[in-house]
Amino acid sequence: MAKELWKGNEAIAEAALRAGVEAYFGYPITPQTELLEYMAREMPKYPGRVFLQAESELAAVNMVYGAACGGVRTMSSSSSPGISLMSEGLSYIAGTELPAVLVDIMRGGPGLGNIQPSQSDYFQMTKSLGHGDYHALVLAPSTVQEAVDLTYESFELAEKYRTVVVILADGAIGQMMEPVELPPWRETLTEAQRPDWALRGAKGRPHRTLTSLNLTPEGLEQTNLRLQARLATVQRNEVRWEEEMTEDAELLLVAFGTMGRICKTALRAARRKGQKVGLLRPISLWPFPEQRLYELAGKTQHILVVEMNAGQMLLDVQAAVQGRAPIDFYGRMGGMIPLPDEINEQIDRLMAPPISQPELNQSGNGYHRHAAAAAVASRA
Amino acid sequence: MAKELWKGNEAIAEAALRAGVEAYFGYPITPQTELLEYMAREMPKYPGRVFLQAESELAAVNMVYGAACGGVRTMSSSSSPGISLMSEGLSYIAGTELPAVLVDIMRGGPGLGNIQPSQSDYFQMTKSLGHGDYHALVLAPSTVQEAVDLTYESFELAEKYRTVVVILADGAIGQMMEPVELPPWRETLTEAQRPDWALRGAKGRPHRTLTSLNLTPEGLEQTNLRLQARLATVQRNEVRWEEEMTEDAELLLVAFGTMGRICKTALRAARRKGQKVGLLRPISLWPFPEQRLYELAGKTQHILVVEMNAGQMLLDVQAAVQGRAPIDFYGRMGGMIPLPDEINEQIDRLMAPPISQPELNQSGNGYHRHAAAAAVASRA
Amino acid sequence: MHEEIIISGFGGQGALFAGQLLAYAGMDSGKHVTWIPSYGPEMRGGTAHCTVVISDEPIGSPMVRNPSAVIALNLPSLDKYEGLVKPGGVLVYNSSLIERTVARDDIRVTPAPANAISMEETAPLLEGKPGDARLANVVMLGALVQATGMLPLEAIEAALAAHLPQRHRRWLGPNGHALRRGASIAEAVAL
Amino acid sequence: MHEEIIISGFGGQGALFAGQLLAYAGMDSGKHVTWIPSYGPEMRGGTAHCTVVISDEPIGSPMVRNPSAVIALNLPSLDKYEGLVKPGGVLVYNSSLIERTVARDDIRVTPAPANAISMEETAPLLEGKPGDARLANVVMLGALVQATGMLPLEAIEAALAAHLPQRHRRWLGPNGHALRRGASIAEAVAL
Amino acid sequence: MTSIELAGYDVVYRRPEALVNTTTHYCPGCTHGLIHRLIAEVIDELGIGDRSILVAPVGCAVFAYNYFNVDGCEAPHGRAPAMATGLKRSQPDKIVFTYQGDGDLAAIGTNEIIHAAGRGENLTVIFVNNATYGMTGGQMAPTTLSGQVTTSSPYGRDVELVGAPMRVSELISTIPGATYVVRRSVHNVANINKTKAAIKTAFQVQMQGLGLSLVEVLSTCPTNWHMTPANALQWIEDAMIPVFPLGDYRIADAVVPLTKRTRGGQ
Amino acid sequence: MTSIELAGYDVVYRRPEALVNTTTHYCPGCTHGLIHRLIAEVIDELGIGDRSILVAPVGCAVFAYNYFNVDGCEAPHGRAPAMATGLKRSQPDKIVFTYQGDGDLAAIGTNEIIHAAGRGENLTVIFVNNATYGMTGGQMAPTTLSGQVTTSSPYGRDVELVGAPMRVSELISTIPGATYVVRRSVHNVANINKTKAAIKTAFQVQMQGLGLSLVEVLSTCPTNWHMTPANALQWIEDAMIPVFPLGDYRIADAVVPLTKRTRGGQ
Amino acid sequence: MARGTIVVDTNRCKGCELCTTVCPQQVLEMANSYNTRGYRPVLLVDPEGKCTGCTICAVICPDAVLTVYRLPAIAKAQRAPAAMALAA
Amino acid sequence: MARGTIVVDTNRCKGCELCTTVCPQQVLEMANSYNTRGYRPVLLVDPEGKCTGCTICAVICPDAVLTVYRLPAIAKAQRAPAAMALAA
Ligand SMILES: Cc1ncc(C[n+]2csc(CCOP(=O)(O)OP(=O)(O)O)c2C)c(N)n1
Ligand SMILES: Cc1ncc(C[n+]2csc(CCOP(=O)(O)OP(=O)(O)O)c2C)c(N)n1
Ligand code: SF4
Ligand code: SF4
Ligand code: SF4
Ligand code: SF4
Ligand code: SF4
Ligand code: SF4
Ligand SMILES: [Mg+2]
Ligand SMILES: [Mg+2]
Repeated sequence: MAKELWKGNEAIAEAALRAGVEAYFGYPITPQTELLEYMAREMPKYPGRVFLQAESELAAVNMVYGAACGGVRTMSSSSSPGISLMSEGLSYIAGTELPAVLVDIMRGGPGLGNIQPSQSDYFQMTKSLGHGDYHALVLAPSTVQEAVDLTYESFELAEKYRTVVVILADGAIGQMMEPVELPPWRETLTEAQRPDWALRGAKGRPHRTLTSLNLTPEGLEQTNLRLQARLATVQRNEVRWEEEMTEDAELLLVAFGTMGRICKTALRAARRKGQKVGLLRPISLWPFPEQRLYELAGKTQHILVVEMNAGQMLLDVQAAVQGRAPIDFYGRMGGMIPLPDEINEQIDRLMAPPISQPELNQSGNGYHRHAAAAAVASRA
Repeated sequence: MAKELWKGNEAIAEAALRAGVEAYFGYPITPQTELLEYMAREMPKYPGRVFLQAESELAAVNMVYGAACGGVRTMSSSSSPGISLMSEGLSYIAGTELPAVLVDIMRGGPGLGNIQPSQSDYFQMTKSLGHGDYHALVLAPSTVQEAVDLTYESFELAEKYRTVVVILADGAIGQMMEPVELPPWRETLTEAQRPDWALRGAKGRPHRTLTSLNLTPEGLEQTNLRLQARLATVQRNEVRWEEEMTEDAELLLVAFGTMGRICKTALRAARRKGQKVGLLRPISLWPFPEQRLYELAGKTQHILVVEMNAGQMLLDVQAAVQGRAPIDFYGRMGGMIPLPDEINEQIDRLMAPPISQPELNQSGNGYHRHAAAAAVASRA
Repeated sequence: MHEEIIISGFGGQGALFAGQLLAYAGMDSGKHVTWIPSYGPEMRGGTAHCTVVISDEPIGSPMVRNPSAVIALNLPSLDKYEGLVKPGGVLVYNSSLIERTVARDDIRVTPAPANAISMEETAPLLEGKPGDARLANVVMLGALVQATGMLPLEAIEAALAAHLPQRHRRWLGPNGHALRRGASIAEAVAL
Repeated sequence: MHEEIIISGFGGQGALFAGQLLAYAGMDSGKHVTWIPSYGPEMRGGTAHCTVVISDEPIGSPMVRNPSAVIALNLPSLDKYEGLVKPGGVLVYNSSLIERTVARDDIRVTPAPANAISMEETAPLLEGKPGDARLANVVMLGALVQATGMLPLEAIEAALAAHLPQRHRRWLGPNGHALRRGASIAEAVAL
Repeated sequence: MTSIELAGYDVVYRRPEALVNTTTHYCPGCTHGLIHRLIAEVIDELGIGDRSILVAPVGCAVFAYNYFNVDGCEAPHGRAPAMATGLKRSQPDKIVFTYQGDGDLAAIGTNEIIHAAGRGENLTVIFVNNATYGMTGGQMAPTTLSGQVTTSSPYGRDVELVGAPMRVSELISTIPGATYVVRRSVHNVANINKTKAAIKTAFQVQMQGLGLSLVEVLSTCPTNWHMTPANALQWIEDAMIPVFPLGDYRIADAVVPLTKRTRGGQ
Repeated sequence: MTSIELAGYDVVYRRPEALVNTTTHYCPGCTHGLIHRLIAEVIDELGIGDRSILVAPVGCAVFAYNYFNVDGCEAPHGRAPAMATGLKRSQPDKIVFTYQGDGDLAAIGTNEIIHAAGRGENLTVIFVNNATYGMTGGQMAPTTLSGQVTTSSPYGRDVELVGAPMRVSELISTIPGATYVVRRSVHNVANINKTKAAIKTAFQVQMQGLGLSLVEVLSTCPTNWHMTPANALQWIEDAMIPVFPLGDYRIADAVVPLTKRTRGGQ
Repeated sequence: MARGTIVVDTNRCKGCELCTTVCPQQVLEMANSYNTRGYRPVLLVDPEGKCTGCTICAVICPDAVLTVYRLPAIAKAQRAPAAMALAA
Repeated sequence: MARGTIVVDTNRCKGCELCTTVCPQQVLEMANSYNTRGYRPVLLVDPEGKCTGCTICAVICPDAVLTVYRLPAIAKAQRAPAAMALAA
């Protein structure tokens, strides 16, 4: 199939359609709105599929919850503030062990912030999409093609693990155009293919119940153990990452999504200068590629985490690296994006020993801090 | 002042009153409701103070936001699902750099879960109270007295750092009674004492604006840098923890809140058996006592993290320890509480080398996993 | 000293209040105390129990699996806690409602006909009506305090005087009687 | 090859569409391409610009600080990007709207009277009315493509034929003319 | 069903099939159970048990899904109409109904019910107004009466401070998409029967795809009202009905024939 | 003020003091700016600029706090009435008003406005109904007209699928705590003047502590309606007013004297 | 043989007494003993066979505890209006 | 001297043309030049002194661009009703 030029938001919507999404519920918010608008245009063309603009993100996530109870392929999309409003509903979906897909096209925060690209929902998405013990499977594309592929796959993953799958991208990926090869059309489920827990009317079988409530601690503990066991399987099976030139890397860049691809440009520039730089780009943010990072940390001299935020994935990196290599962080916030030249400046700085860096050092534009190992010990 | 026996929820409310809280907004939810009910009874006794039952947690947090804009001492309280509904509003409060106090009396999750004590909001509270780059100052009392003292202090901290301060306790602390010495009454602010950013009417001065919006990435980056700088100060000044018998500890327990005090009982039993066990009980969960833990990790053989959840503080422990000691985790979920005998069992297990433990090992009641160092390397 | 007491019964039998009395008495005697209620899955009714810890030391766990003393106000409570009392501990049960005996011989067991005593003590104030079981909890508490010796009986009496809600004031005398009668039963058993 | 192009102008001058044409043409010529729009703080109106990267290699950063080629459709765009063009790069500016000249001598500069050419090319289809500036973006694109040689002009023509929205179909011819005229200006400059 | 046969007698009343053969967790005399039974009877009579889906609320009726022999799920507090929308839009052949308390529907969830009504969702809403938050121990609800003492209005609801009781049927009936909006009560046998008829009509409105139907039912909370069950029924009549008048608040033209039919069919 | 004096002439109209001396970000011809000006004139006339606090919405008017010479803040999308409640309850001597669009008030924030009205909060709400989500690029709002094409109803709003346009004044006027609820328009000079009078009354209702006052103003969005500003005004008259009739939806008894006084005072 | 009778699902009765307040024949009383859930259940005390099988008790019972029986012939002739909807 | 006149804050005008559609004297026109924000501002073209200072243009202007002036005596006698509220 020939490549076509697609805008990220619309490509994700088209990929979901091809994956057989049957019900989309959402609410407009920049820089995600084209996704909703695409669904508004396209969904009505397919009989039996549903597009509905909800009155709010709170309603949208609960419409998804309802549709998911029926064993229907369903999704929503939003951007940072809208996602916050979904956290209660997402926690219910997790507690009820239902599949659902959510797209977050992140913008600058906190609060209303602005509509520029950002990665400041990393914590919200990977750590606590609401209250309670659970994680969503979080996938972070760095190109429009990858956004399409991951979205397409996300529905299967959601159904396989009865979990929420998040496509976590930033406004840059939502807004940019790139050549894309679209996946084939998938049929929607027939009645017979519906999962055996789905609420479809108690015809010829006992009635079914879907709930996240269990008043006995023993009972709720069982739910949680089931959930944790499933998440452990996800951690075994679904860790994804990309590596570039890590074999001989003396400095390892770690970055995801848009930041991951920007780091590639910096990496190439560094290599041209003879600097041995490598890149680990986590694709699954949860589960995080901690094992691989642990291994690489043992082989490199230094780690530089680059994010479009104040250092969120950084914590996962610190936990995975376990002191095997010093870690530095460079990030920008509020919709500012570290560009290759800034990253190369950081690389130059770090590759010119000896390193000695105050904890919070705001020089020039960016926000960098030395985050681990020796530095922690030397703090007041 | 003589000690009185107080129920946690009511003691927290009384402490807030004595700290001069002027406006309380909340919505009923178990196991926090007595706090709201106490406010309903007591607030009307003090002229000029406000109690209002909101139509929802969403409304409550935004009423707090409004009152906070006026430079008024204000607070809300809730429990896990209600807190999820507040995340957008809390992110706005943070983005607007306003002080506010929030009490979370955690219950079992995810979803509706149940009303039993739990610590499963750790991630939500310490990592991402909504979207965007910010942290609340999170304080975790382990006794009713400590809940009183921290609540009393929380208003000053909130005002000093223009931040949200969270009192994070579980249903056990909310429901239990303990002897308490109450702090003295503090006057509410006079008009002249109101902060210079407060919205009080533009009388004889230019009009003021409070907003979290900044459409330019450069501008929003400045807001974020200001926020991060303030958070860095908090990290320098406000780290709190308690230690017990850490000097010679070969096994270091790390636990917070109710779990922290329960661990003390286990610790004493272990010491009676001659086991060299110590305890680090983080009181400020954000900022986390990483520096102290890093130091202690260098002196101990083994770390055991115990939580009433699936292992959330565990991640902060891993990040702080940096591989200096192996870390094990023991937790229970859904309102189950690890009791001293279970903890002592874990201690016995870990203190009988050699340790060899599968990653997810659900034997008996509890949920334990071996979480770091060697184990990570040996994972598939 | 370090005592861990569980008091358990039907909702309405006053288990939680008896526990609070104990906690007040402990506090006023200069001890560290905790009182924590426990909710069953029932939304209303069902069983209610509380755990009280009284100690010379600051209290770690306010929850206990193996209490040093138990008051069982009804049969389900006895069934649940009989096996959990620490060896050497004390078990007081309401023999008015519980007909079976207790098998364990490594603990001290005190049956107390608490409902019967309460009926006798309450009847005078109920104007001709037969007495009721409202003081059963205090009878049991008297027996427990006496059996364990954890606190002087006077401490409980003082707590009663200080904390009996205003609207129940006229029941103070009968409460005192009930407490002493409970204590004397335990004394008899101990002899 | 690896080209990083920024096209910038007032909202409505067609900077974003010109960038898309370039991206389409690049893609259809077998290159890797990215196109990314950039929002100013203005909610409506204001300036609009986009960044296009065309490369033989998979593209890392779709954003650039120092483009290898710039189209400035108005003065604010020239002011902003003049200093950012990479040494050796190309700068095409709309001399119909910009009166000043460009100082840098380490880049190749092509002034193109794009509005004027557009007026001429559009007039015939506007039934008596004077022409308008709607084709200025394509004139500039022609000049840029010619000046850099990054792609054959035919690729842009094909992209135009494939992607001009249906409702603007009748403008295909004039667009082609405008493109060629832009190219010939660059050719002249290069000579 | 489990009811015994008695020789010589006809069974003239027995537990409906759609009601699960179990004991509810409701307090003695609480009319939540009664309203459940009426719904179950209607489901039996309409023969829709095998294609109905219940969305339970957060409130005392949180376990409602355990009591009906139909598929059921549990919404976050107040969000039942949104969940029901998701279910119904993706399974239009099903009969989807919510069962919601006054805290659930008239406080935290007002937005969801208003917009479900606004969109004319084909849903049936049973709205149980007991003037308090039963489940959390009797706090003030938007429907709490003026002067009523609750645990969060310990000095009585002060209308000056917190406004007058919220009248949900009046509010929803202004929305065209809500085609059947009535208020009923279960404080005596005659009204119980009228309530059942209204519930039946409400389901029929959905079966015919006519839009959102809502039956507000005045219900007791003996526990938090601190009354005997019988006194609680009396309180509905004496105190609640004057504030929440029974009646038909909206019967859209298309629905009128249904109300006639239901009455005729009794 | 900055307006120049002209020798021999009186100034009969000048920019109000309460309007900041700056250019707004609104599109040319957008009546958001006009409504701002009317509010500023009223604030000047009532002399309340030094004790007013504005709660701005999320919507095109998100920067409203930059345009008024009064203290101001910015609420999360839809939550302005809750924020205003927090402000007013803790500073009852202040005049607190919200300025909200139809997405903000009539979609995501319906719950907050209904319950602020329910509690009878002493707030003034300026509700700008332009039948679309202006800020996010013209999606369907609850107030979008039947058949109206928007970016999220590309085939025209289908009332069968998503219900009829939401009539906010009609809805809110059923709530006793909302004592002054009127709908006005700014499509011509006469109606602009009526709108201003209503805004003045609305503020006076708050100054007298009479409860929640809400002025719904039909407003244009030339950009997303794809019309010239003049045609947009015409479209209000031709298309919007028939669906959203202008008029007084609730004037509580206590408020009646105020409306008389305002009229007389002109 | 009485015209009607009822069967009480005793262990499901919560002793709320509502049925006793509405029975037109006053043939319902609360037991003095307790059922397995700790409630005093209702009893049919109808030595004179006064129960008409009118179903009123069952209509008001919040817990669907009661089954009502009626002799066939009489039942048809004397159906109380209140019970009609329920008998449908 | 005309009865009335207006001053246009030219750089703040967005060229929406609304004032031109309502001026009863038809003395407002759009300029052919652009202001600093890129809009064609409105111009008072009143060689015959027809402007009455009625304020109608100012009342409809969404951007508070216009200041309106009137000769004192005439102003009092001929105030247009539409302008009254605004002149208060
Ligand atoms: C988000 C959230 N907030 C609050 C609660 C606590 N809560 C549970 S039920 C309830 C109110 C129930 O009242 P109502 O809806 O009237 O039902 P009732 O119990 O009276 O039948 C509340 C506030 C919750 N579970 N979730
Ligand atoms: C929680 C949340 N959801 C969505 C948005 C995106 N958003 C910004 S403004 C807006 C709608 C504005 O429409 P309206 O209130 O009608 O105001 P208008 O722009 O038309 O004046 C939306 C959906 C947001 N900022 N926050
Ligand atoms: S608390 Fe009230 S509403 Fe809930 S079950 Fe008991 S009586 Fe019924
Ligand atoms: S988008 Fe519409 S509502 Fe927003 S400023 Fe422009 S014209 Fe006004
Ligand atoms: S059927 Fe009628 S007469 Fe018989 S017990 Fe019931 S109410 Fe009484
Ligand atoms: S109404 Fe039902 S629950 Fe109540 S006493 Fe009668 S049979 Fe028992
Ligand atoms: S004041 Fe009246 S006459 Fe003069 S320009 Fe304005 S509208 Fe025209
Ligand atoms: S109405 Fe105002 S903004 Fe519009 S053209 Fe006239 S002066 Fe300019
Ligand atoms: Mg209720
Ligand atoms: Mg709008």
